[in-house]
Amino acid sequence: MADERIGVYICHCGTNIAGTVDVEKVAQRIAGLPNVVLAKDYKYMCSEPGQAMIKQDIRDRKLNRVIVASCSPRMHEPTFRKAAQEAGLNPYLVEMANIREQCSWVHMKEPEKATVKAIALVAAAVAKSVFDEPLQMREVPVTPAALVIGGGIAGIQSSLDLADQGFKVHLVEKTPSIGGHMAQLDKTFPTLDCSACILTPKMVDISRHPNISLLAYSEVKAIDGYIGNFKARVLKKPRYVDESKCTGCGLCAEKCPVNVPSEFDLGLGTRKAIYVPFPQAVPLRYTIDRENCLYFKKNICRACEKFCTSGAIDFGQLPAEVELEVGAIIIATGYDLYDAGHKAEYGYGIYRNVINGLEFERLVNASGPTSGKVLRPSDGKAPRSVAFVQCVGSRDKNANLYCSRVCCMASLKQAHQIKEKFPGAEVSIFYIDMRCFGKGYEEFYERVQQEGVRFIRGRVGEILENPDDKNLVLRFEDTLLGEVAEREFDLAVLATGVIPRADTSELQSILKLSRGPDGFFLEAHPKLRPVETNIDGVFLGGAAQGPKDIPDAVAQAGAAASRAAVPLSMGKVELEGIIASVDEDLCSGCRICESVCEYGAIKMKEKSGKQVSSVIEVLCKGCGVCGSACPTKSIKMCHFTDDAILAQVKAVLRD
Amino acid sequence: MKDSKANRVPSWNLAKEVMSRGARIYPLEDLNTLYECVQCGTCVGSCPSGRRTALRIRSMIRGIQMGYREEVLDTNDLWSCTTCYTCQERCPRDVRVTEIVKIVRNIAFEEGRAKERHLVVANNFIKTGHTIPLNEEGKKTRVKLGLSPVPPTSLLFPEALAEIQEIMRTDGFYNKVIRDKK
Amino acid sequence: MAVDEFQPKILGFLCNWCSYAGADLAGISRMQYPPNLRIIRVMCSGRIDPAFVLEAFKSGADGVLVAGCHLPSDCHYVSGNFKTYRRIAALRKLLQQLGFEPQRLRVEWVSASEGARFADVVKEMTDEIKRLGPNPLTKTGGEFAGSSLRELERVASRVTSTSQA
Amino acid sequence: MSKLKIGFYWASTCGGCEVAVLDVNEKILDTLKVADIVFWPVVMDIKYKDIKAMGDKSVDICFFNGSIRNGENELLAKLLRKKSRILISFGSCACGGGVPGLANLHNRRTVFEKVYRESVSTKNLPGVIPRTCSEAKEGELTLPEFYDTVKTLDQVVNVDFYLPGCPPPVDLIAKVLQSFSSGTNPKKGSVLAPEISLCESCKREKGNKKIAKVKRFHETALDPKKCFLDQGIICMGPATRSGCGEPCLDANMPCTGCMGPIPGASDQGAAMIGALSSILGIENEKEKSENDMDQLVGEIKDPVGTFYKYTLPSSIINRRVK
Amino acid sequence: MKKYAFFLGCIMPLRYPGIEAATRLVMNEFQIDLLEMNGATCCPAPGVLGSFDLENWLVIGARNLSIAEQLGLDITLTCNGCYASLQEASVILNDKERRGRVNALLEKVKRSYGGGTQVKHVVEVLDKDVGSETLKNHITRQLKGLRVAAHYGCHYLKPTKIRAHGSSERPVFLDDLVSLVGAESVPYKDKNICCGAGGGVRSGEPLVALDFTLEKVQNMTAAGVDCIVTPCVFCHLQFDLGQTELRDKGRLKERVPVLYITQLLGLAMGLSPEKLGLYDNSVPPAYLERLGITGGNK
Repeated sequence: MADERIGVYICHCGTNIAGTVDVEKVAQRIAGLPNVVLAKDYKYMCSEPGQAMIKQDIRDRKLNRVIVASCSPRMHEPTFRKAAQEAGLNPYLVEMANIREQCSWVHMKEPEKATVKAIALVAAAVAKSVFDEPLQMREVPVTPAALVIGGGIAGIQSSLDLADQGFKVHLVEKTPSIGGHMAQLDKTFPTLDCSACILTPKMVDISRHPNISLLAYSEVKAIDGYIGNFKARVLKKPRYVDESKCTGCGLCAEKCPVNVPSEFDLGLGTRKAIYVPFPQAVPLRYTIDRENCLYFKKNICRACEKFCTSGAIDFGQLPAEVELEVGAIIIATGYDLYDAGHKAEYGYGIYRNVINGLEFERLVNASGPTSGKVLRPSDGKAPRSVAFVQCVGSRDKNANLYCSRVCCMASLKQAHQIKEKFPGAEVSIFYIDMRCFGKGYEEFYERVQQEGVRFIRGRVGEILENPDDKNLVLRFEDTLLGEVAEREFDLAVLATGVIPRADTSELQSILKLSRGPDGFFLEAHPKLRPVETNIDGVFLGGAAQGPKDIPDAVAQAGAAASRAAVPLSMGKVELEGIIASVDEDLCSGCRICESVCEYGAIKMKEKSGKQVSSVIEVLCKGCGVCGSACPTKSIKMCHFTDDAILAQVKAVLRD
Repeated sequence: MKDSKANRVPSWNLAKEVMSRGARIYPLEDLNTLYECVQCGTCVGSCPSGRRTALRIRSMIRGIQMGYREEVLDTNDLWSCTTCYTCQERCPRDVRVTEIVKIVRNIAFEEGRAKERHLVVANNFIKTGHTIPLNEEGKKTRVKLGLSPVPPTSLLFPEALAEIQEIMRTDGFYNKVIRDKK
Repeated sequence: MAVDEFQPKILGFLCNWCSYAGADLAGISRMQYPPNLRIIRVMCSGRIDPAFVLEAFKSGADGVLVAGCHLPSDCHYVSGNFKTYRRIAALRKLLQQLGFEPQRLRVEWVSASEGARFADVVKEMTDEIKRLGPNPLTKTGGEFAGSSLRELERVASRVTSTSQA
Repeated sequence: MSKLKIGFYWASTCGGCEVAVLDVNEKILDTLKVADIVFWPVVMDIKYKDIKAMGDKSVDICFFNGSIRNGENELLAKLLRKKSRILISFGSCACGGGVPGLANLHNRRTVFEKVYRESVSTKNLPGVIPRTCSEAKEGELTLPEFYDTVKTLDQVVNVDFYLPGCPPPVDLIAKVLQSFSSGTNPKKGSVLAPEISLCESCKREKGNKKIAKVKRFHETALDPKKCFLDQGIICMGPATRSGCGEPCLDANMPCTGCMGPIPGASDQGAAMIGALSSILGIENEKEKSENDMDQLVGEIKDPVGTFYKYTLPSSIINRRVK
Repeated sequence: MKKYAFFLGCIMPLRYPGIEAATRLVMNEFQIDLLEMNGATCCPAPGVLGSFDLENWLVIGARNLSIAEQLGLDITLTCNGCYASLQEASVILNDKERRGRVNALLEKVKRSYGGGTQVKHVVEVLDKDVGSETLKNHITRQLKGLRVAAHYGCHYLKPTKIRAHGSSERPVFLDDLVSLVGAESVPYKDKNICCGAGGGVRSGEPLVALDFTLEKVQNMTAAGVDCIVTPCVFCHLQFDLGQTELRDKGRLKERVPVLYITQLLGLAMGLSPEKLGLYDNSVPPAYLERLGITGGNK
């Protein structure tokens, strides 16, 4: 291997690296290593002149290996690989040494030690590069269809955006209807347009769009494959109503004798055992709730079946599995509401007049259980005084440290609605900070101030209930005055935070996604790749990525659709060249690799009279688990070979 | 206040003092939450003492953050906290409020800022191993209820009393109390 | 003493998706930790061959850290981390039999969002290895302390002479 | 062409290798047609001075068996290297350290303590242990130095060929003798055994590898047709060179690894640990806690004795370090 | 038979021996052996002595723990304050470095504390070791019609980070115990608020402490209760003596009698009020008449 010609490039990264690591010394030391033709340091390797220098050297100095010591390969490996490729060098002959994130930035107070470490890291990259071999990317075709999981506003937006571009979209929604949380809201801040009025046309568009196939009341159970070629298994839960026959007339529900609390109305109103969640549901098809249906419980009734004129009731319906083939996936599963019951000091779930913000939305909504009259749950009276308690479950280390972003504006909007309906009512918002950062938000805050809503800077300590009239006593400090106070209110609305959906971890393990410390799905890069995930071909739309209000959710969903459209419209994608390969002469056919491969990428085959393993290249994801399990070492993990890693181990520990 | 408030310069000295003293007992990472206080007022809103006294625990935390030593140490409010932990339990930043109160009191005590009434308790403890004395009436009641007249504590075992006195001489507590007594 | 303080060399094998990203995050967040860890990136912790770990100790590593995605379901490659755990468990047993303190080989799960945890792990492990002292292989060159032939013979002759006396 | 001159030497080992030579039976007569045995301490008397007197490279092939345990072993290894044209590392002990190599889990002191003082059958009241040098009426008496660490032959001298096995398989010995006498010398440094693993020559039925639990012999009835690993029995076959003729497998016993590592996986134990731990408890593995896995792995008793039975001195970490 | 080292503290043996007698009697009924911790001292009081010098507080606490360690027993006790001190000290002393520092001092008096001694409140012993089934079986006198104000006190529950007895906001164990003896636990305003005694406030700011007490008693009286039940000897003192002090100052007319939980339990188990020391409280046990109890069969 004497003909390796290695060029090493040490990046200053401005002062990010050079401020701590003595880059010149690193270059000097590395220049003395065998096979190293040149070692240079430069201000910004990733800059145009930096890249040009590398390209020039590859050509002029006949380099066949390039080492860039700079930031994390997770940041700029693609950049330098591309540069090398442009100069005619196989991109897999570029190695990076991470001397920024894993050296200069974490040892800022120990420059000498950081320099020694940097030398070791670069030397290890040099040692490994000798064993690097040129690899080829594999090109695979893309199925021009997308799977969108979740039918809230984000999922709806993503689906429409992709479908309008001509791609087939499968929209899977867990509940009987699409619409999500937005369908439950009354008016939306800061414009006060009616949530249903702006949402329902989009829902109808979904149902009518020729490119969209809607799978409501369905759940994604498994996803296999890779970008361009995913296979999803979706379970269609039985509605016990034939969707093709149901006309949505509602006669069945009218005749159904069973009343149960309505999920859509958060238990404030009721629905029947055969139901649509809300009148504008899409698809407008009824669903029998097996738990509460008298037929399923006691084998009696069947009223719906008797009265259904189209014969749509089918008690014998079974769950059905659908397999979908798609090229990209958008996750738009949304959020759950924090359970305010955890903050026992506020008495939610115990005091009837303590409600959460979403419950308020149902109370104030004309189609809600009180027909839009905001009445206290305890006695149905109009409240004369209402308190909004902010940051319940948000900005709280004992619940969720993050700010839920929507609650300040939601409470402002709700306070405004109280003032609108009961101008004489005393309305107070108890807050830590009012966060009104969106377009038109601060202006809305000002408007609500003018309407006479009282703003009290102090997080509420506790709420007590007066046992006689069920009025609520709030204990708080007006921190701006330093005064302790107790004040009585008729109704308290808790601005409960937004949390990841309860089933997030299920979807996480189905797709192998990462989650942030807040529990929401993690984007590939917080700034530059906000809708991508670490899985190629899987994108995030809406609040599945973090708390968002409607404009942000729609924007994120649109962005996700636009990113997903890239591979879909290319028609093909390139897959990593880093895969396993088998030396069939050495392989003894012991079948251990076959057992450990999670992707079924290793199959046994016959080769000159013996059984040997072979790698199915498109299925191989390049993890290398087989390589370290292979007792004969006949599996070579390309780019991460035993020889390469052992060379790295020895080099990195040398001094 | 020695200086006019307008001229005060904030410093982290007091916060650091509280940290370093407290860390001998409590984990430092717990106490570090002091820096995270956002002055939301949950503590004061929850404080049963603040409803009847001038104690504003939030202001005290702020005072420590700003390094206003006199204001924090020399206030009667410092001794109005019943250490009921309600503020600490509800604090959204997990600030170890009650523990910090105790540490600040330790500093005040060392500097002779404790109340005379408190020193009575400390003296009782040093002299008997108990915070309150045993009187004849108590002995009688004990006997009546079938208990030994003197409980088997340091009151019954002088060597036990000698032990804790030895400990308190060594660890300096004795001196703190006696000096304050003067 | 502080000047001569033993500075262990710790080799870290980190999986690309969780732990390496976690280490990057520690850097991005400028969390400071001891410079004793040197990192080798692999795509999955399941790539780590027992021979790599043994070779690391032979090459003078005072400790080896293997870090991957959290059990049970964070692994980017479904279950590589389970293989890792079992391999490391077996290796620890082997190393113990070979006279190494098992704490020198450590497996930790660090997710992409756990920069602080990564820094803590490095700090903690560096402290632990400092307590344990250098890799016994490099310290003794593979010989047991005090087993030199001459000494052994001296002991033997002493025993002989006293028993004869 | 003159007859080949061959020799056999027995260093630190049990002697089985030499018996294996005799097991070649009547074929040895064929050998003797083309070769003269110039020394073979186990069957013919020879003194150091006789060997020293031989000319350099005067011996055509020297079969050296046994590990290097003491000063005499090393002295003879060096001497024979000088006198021989071809030096063959013969048998597991010479090649990988062999069973005596497991003494590297101890040191000289503990070995001596055990052998000369602690073992129940030892009667040594004064506690005398051997010394390299002691005074006697007759003058100074010397013994070779007993090393702290067992070494392989190639750790003290250059070796031309390796013939592993405990003992080396008769067929291979015969083949070697034949090939050297016919003058078709294999490539220098090579192992005179097939370049494949035992699994490849093993006739047992191999399933998809999933071991629920490591079992020991008494815990299960062994199916003579099925792969041992598939039955939960640790078999070193996957990481062991083939060529032995599978006498153990035929006797329904798993391979313990005497043929040593296969090319590409030079650390036999590491290769086997990697393989075994990968498939141990792989079924429903995601339901297992760290504790469960610790327990599963805990069932592997004595990892060094199991995975490095014949190769500890030649492995990456070649002895106990503390 | 379960055994505990019985930590007496100050208030119980010196001011309320009735609680000591009741606790010993009740535990005896349940065959729980209480062994003496000879030479124990004040815990020391977490709010007073802890406020003066936490390090001294810790080492004296460690000394008390070491006495139980010598007996080879876990500790039980009756006062939330003692519980706060010893339980917290045992948690702090699980840390090797802190334990080392404390042991360096204890060495002077030839003592040491190894760590690991458990500190259990009598409430936990009743809950975990005895259990509600056994409790029920021992009830011979249902206290029907007795209206009880349950007062939990602070330091058995809080801080919840080291005292994992569930939510500190809405605890139920005491109400459960009250129902178990056939009495009624009456809800009242600000049920979970401190009695006012803790943190050295009773000794340092007695008027502030009494102000707490007055408010609580008024809330209890407004709910119409016959008695107060508490699991803490210090709260017991504050309510019992505090009400008398309030009356003497002319701030309170009607006083509500106070029972410690083992006294309530003892009463329901048929023990005589005299033996339980109910007449030795400052506030006379008026409820006995209502219940028609004059003596006991045990």
